[in-house]
Amino acid sequence: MTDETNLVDGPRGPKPKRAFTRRNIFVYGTLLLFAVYYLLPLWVMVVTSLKGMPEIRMGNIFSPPVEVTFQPWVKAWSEACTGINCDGLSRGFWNSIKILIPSTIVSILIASINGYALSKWRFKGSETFFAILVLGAFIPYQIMIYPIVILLREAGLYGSLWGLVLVHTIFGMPIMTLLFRNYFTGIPDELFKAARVDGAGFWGIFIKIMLPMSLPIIVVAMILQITGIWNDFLFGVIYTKPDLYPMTVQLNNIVNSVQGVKEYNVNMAATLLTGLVPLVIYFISGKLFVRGIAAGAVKG
Amino acid sequence: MKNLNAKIASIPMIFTALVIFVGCTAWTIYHSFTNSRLLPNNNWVGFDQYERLWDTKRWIVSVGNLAIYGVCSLVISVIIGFVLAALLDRKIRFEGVFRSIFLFPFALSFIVTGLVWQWILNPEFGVQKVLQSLGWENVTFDPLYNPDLVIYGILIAGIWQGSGLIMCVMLAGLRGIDGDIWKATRVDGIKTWKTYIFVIIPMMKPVFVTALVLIASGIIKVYDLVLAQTSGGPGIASEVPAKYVYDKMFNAQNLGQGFAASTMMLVSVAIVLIPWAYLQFGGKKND
Amino acid sequence: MSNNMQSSISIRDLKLSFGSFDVLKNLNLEIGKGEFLVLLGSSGCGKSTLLNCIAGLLDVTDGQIFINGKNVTWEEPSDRGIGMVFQSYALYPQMTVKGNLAFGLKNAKVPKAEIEKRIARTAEVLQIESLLTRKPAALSGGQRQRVAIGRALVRHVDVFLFDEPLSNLDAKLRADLRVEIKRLHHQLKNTMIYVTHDQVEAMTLADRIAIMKGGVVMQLDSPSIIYNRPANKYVADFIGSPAMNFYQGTLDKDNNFRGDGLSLSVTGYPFEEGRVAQNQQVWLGIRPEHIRSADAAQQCAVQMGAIVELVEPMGSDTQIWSVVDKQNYRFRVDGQTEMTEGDSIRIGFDPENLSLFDRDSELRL
Amino acid sequence: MKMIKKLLAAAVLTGLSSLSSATELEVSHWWTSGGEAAAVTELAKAFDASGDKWKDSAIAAGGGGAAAIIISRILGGDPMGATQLNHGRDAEELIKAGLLQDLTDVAEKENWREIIRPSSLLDSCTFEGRIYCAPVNIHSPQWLWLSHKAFKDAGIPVPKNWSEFIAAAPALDKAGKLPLAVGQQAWQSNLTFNAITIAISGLEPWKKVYVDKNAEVAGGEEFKKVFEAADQARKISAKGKMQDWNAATAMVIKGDAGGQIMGDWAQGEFQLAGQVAGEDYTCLPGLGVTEMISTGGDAFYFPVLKDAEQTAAQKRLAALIIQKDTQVAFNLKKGSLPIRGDVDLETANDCMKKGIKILAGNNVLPDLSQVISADTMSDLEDLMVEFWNDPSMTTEEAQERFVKVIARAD
Repeated sequence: MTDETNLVDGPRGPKPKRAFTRRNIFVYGTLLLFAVYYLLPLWVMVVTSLKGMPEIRMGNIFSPPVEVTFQPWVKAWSEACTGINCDGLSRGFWNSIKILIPSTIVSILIASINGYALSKWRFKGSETFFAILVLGAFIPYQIMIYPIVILLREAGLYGSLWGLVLVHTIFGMPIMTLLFRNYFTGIPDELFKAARVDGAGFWGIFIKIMLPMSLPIIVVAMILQITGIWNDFLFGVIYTKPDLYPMTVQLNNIVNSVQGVKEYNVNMAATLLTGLVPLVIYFISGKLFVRGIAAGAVKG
Repeated sequence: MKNLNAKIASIPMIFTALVIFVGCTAWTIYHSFTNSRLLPNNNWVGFDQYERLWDTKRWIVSVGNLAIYGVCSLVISVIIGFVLAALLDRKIRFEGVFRSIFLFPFALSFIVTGLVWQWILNPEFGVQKVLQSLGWENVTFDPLYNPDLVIYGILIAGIWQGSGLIMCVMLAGLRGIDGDIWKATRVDGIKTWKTYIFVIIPMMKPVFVTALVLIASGIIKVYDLVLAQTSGGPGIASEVPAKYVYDKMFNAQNLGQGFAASTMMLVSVAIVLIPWAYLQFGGKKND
Repeated sequence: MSNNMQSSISIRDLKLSFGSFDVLKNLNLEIGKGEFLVLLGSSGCGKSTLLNCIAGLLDVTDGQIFINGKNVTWEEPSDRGIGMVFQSYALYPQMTVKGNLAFGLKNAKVPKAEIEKRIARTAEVLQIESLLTRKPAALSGGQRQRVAIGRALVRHVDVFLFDEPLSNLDAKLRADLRVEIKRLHHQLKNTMIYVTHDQVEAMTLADRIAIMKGGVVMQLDSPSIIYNRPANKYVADFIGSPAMNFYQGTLDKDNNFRGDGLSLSVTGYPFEEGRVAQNQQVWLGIRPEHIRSADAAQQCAVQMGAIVELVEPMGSDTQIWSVVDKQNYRFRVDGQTEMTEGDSIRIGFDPENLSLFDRDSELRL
Repeated sequence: MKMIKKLLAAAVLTGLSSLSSATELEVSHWWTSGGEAAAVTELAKAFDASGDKWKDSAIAAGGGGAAAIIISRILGGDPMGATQLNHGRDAEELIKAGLLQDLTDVAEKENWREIIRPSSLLDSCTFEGRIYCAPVNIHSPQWLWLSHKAFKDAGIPVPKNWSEFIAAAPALDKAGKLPLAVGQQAWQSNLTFNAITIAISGLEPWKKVYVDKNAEVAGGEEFKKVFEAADQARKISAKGKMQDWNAATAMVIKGDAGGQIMGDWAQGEFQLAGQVAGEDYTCLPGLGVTEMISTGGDAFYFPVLKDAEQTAAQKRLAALIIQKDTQVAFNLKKGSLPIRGDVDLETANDCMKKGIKILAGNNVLPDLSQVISADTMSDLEDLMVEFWNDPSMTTEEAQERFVKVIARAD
C-alpha cells in the first residue's frame, strides 16, 4: 500500500517456460522412444506388405517401399494356398464373422441376464456360483479343453458353429457377468422396486427397464467380446473343423504352409488383414475401449 | 416358488460354474492319475504321470521358460506401464495420441503379434540385417535362433502386446490419487521422483497388485504367441507349459500326461492367486 | 527491501485464465501481518484458485504476488514460506503421523535434533502426542486434520493457507476444530488465509472476510461490516441465514420508498457518501432479525399488519413466514413463540437497519 | 458390392453342386507343400471324375500337429469323410473305440491282398483280421539328397555315401554352403537321427532298440557311435535357420546347401523345380550305406459316418486310391513309391527306380510309426529336437536320455 514503485519490481505474470527444459526433454523423449517401439512393428507390417519380394530381399525392412504393390494384399486375401484350397484369408474372414456375430450376441445376452439376476434377484447360493465363476476366469483353459471336447461330442455340437459359440459364451461369461453385475448394482434399487410395485416381473423388468438402461455397458461388453473372439486361436483350432476355421487359425496355416519360397510380403499382408478388425474397433471406440479393459481389469 | 424365474435364468451360469469350471477341472485332475492314452480311461496309476512329468526335460525347460518369461514380463511390464502412465499423467500435450499408440497392440491377437516380431527379429531380413548393413558387420541379433536368448525374443513381443494394458491400469490408479497429495508434496518441497517413490507408489499398492495378477494370469496361458513366433524352437528352447499340455494331449496321444501337466498349471495359478485373494480380501480389515 | 512491513501478503493485478475463461480478474489484495483473512464464496467463485496461486500451486497469467515483501510470483511453493492444509487432509497414508510431519523437513535437510524438537512442540500444541506412531488410516477425521495442520506448523512459516479444511468433517467436529483453529491463531499470531464456503466459519474466524464472485472480490471487510453494511446486493444476499428480504421499488428525492406494496420513508438510513440511485430504481433489503413483531413492533418507525403463513420452529428460535399485501416477510422470533398459521400480527422495522441498493449496479446506496 | 456378388455366386454354385447326385466327402491331410499339393490334386481329380466330390481340407501344421486335429475331430464326433493318418499305432485306439470304418469288404472285392506290395503295408492296416485303411503310397524317410550345384561350387565331387559326405563338409562350409540342411521342427530332427541310426548301426541294433525296446542296446557301443555320427551331422547343420522341411529342400535345390536327409517326398519338390535326378541332384537311399528303406507311408482311414450315401462314397474312394491309374498319377507327383508291384513306372526317375529296386529285393524294414507309440515318438522328437538345436548337449547326455525313453517305450 505504501510504496507502489517498490512492489512493481521483479517477476510478474506467468513463470517463463522454456520449451526445452530438462524435464520436457526427458518426458517427451521417453514417450517418443516408446512410441517408436510400439509403432515400429505396425510400420514394418505395412511397408513389408507393400513391397515385392525382390525388394524385400535386397532392402531394409524399415524402409518404405520403392515400388508400391498391392499384389501381396490381393494374394493374402484371395489367393494364398493351404493345401489345394487357394482362396486366401477371405474364407477365414467370413468364418470369423460367422463366429463373431452369434458368439457376441449370445454371450452378452446370457451375461446380462446373469448380471441382472445376481444384482437384483439374489437367491440362496447365487453369490457362491458367482464366486466360482469369477475364480473360473483364472483357471488355465488347458485344464478344461479336453472334457469340453467330450461334452460337446455328447451334445452333438462338436465341430459345429454353435459348439464354438457355446465355448466362447462359457469362457467369456466370468468377465461379462462381472461387468453387468457391477453395472446393474449401480442402478438404484428404488427403480427396480418401483417396477415391482407396478407389477412387472423378472423378465418384464429386464426387458423394459434394465436393458434399455444398459446401452453403455453393452457397448463396452461388445468391444471386449469382439476383440477377444476375433483374436481367439486356441478354441478355433480345437473346437471347429477347417471349414469353420477363424481367421487367426487360417493366418497361421497360410504362414506355415510354404510352397516354394516364403512370401513375407504376403504373410505380412495376411497378418495385417487379420489384425485389421480389432484395430478398427480399437481406433473407433477410443475411450470406450479403455473403459472396457479397465472394467475387465480383473479378468485375467 | 420364490425367484423361480431368476433361478431359471441363472441356469447357464450355474451350469458354467458347476459343470465346466468345477466339473471339468475335477474330471481332468482325476484323469491325471490314470494312464489314459488316446482315450480317457480309469486305470489308476497314482502319481506316475507326475513323476514322468517332472522327469521330462521338455517340461522342466517349459517351466523354466515360464518362470523367466513370467518374472521378466512382470517386472518390465510394471516398470514400463508405470513409467508411461506417470509420464502421461504429467499434463503433457498429445496425451490421447500417445495413449492410443501405447495401447493399440493390446487389440491384436498373439498370433499376429508373434508373426510380426518373428519377421522383425528374422536375422536374414530384420533388425540384424539392418544393423549389419549400417556398418556393424559383426553384430548378431538373432534372439529367435539362439536357444539362450529365444525366450527374451518372445518377451519383447509379449511386452509389446501387453504393457499398454498395464499402463492403462496404472494411469487409472494415478488419476485416482487425490490431487491434494501432489499439492502437499509441492508445499513440502519434495522432488517429483521422490514423491513417486515415497508417496505415490506406496499409495498405489492395490493397483500394483491388480496389475501383477493380471499379468500373472495371462502369462500362464501363453501359447499362441510361442506357437506363432517360434513353435517352441530352436529345439525345445522356447517351449512353455501350455504348449506341452496341448502337444501331449493331442499329438502324443497321451492324455494322462497332458492332464498331469495342466493340473500343475492350475497349481501354479493357485500359488499366485491365493496370496492375491488374501491381500485383496483379507487386507481390507486394515484399511 | 520493502518498507511495506505491515503487509504480509500483497497481490497485485492478479489474473488467471484457463484458455479464454478468466478465473481471476485483476485481483488486488493486501493482507496484514498476523491477519486472519477468510476467502468466502460459493463454489466456482475463484477462492480456492486464488489460494492455490498464493501457494504457488498454480501459475498465474498475469500480476504479482508478494509474501513478506518478497516477490514470489515465480517461486516454488516450498520456497514461499507457507504452510498449507487441505480439505482432504492429503496425509501420506504409508507414513506414520511422525513420518508425515518429518517428511518435508527431512527433505529440506533440517538437522535431526531440530526435527525432533519441532515435532514434539507441534504435537504438544495440537495435542496429538499420543498419535505420533499411528498411520493416518487409524485416525479419525478430526485427528487427521490436526495432523495436517501440524504438518503446516512444523514448517515454521509465517503464512498458513487453509483450503476448506473442515468441509469433510461432521457438524460437531467442525465446530470444535473451528474453535481450535481460532485458538491456534491467537497463540501463533501467524498470517492465515482460510478458504471456505461456510459463512459461519467465515464470520467466527475472520479478522476480515473477502467475499468473492466470478473471480472478483465483492467486498473485503470485517465480519460485522460485511454483515451490517453489505457493499452490494450479492453480498447482502449471500451473508446471513435466513437470507435478507428484498423488495423492489423506487426511491424519490425525499427518501420515500414506494413499491411491492410498501410505502415508507427511509429517513434515518445511513447513506453511503456520494452514492445516489441513478434512476431511482432500488432494491430494499431487510434482515429477518431486524423485523420486530408483536409488542416490539410498536416501537418501530415502520409498521404494518401481516398474516402468519408458516411457522418453522428451530429450537432456540422460530422462523416466521408472513405475508403483507402478497409480499413475503421472513423474520425470527423467540423459540417459545405461540404464533400459529393464520394469525394476524403486527410487524415493523427501523430504517437505519435497512439496506438499499441501486437496481442497475446493485451497489449499496 | 462386387464382393457380395461374388459371395452370392459362390452360394449358388455350392447349392447347385449339392443338388447333383455326387456325394461330397471331406478329406483331411497334411500335404501342404508345393509338390504334395500337386499330388493330392491328382487324387481329387480322380475322385471328382468318378462322379463324387472331393472336398479338400488341408491342415498345415506338420505331421504331428495335423494328426492332433484329425484325431480330436474323430473323437469329437464330427469326423471328416476320409483322412490321412500314419498307418500304424496312431489308429489302434480309434479302431478299438469303433470309430473307423471297416474296409474288409472293399479289400476283398478289389483283391488287395494280392495287389498290395509289400504285404506288410496291408498288415499294418489290419487289426484283428479286419482291414481299416487304404495305403496310398510308400514313403521311406532314409534318403540323403545332394545338390550337384553345391558340390560343383565347392569344387569337389558329389559324395556317394554318408562318410564321404561328412568328409566333404569342410569344403562346402568353406565355399559358403550349408553342408547339411535340417529343418528345425522336431519330427525332422528325429527323422534325420533315425536315418543316421540305420546307416551307422545297421539293421540288427536298430531292430533291437526300436522294435524290441531293448534299453541295453540303446545304451551300448553301437548307439554310442550313432550319437557321435549324429553329433557330426548336427555340427555341420548348425548354421541352418529354417523351420520347414521344404525350406531346407529349397536350399538344396538352389545349391545353397550340400544335402538334406529327408524322406522320398522331397523328390516332389525337386521335380516341381524342374530338376533332374542324376543331373541336378543325387539321392542316396539309406544314406548310401545300408540300402534299406522302411515301408512307412501314408494311408487313408475312413471314420465311421452315419450317412449310408457317404459310407458308400468312402468305399468308392478307398477302392479308387488303390487303383493303378491313381497310384501312378499320384506317386509320380509325390515322388513316393506306389503300393502295388504291378504298376508300370516307366516314367519314373532315377530315384524312384532306386526305391523300386530296393523294394523288389524286399530290403524293407518297418516304419518307425508302426513300431512305437505316438507317445514314445513324441518323447523321441522332444529329445532329438533338443539335441539338434542345443550344441551344449553332449552325446553322452543325449544317449542317457535316449535310453530312458526306450526303457519307458511301448
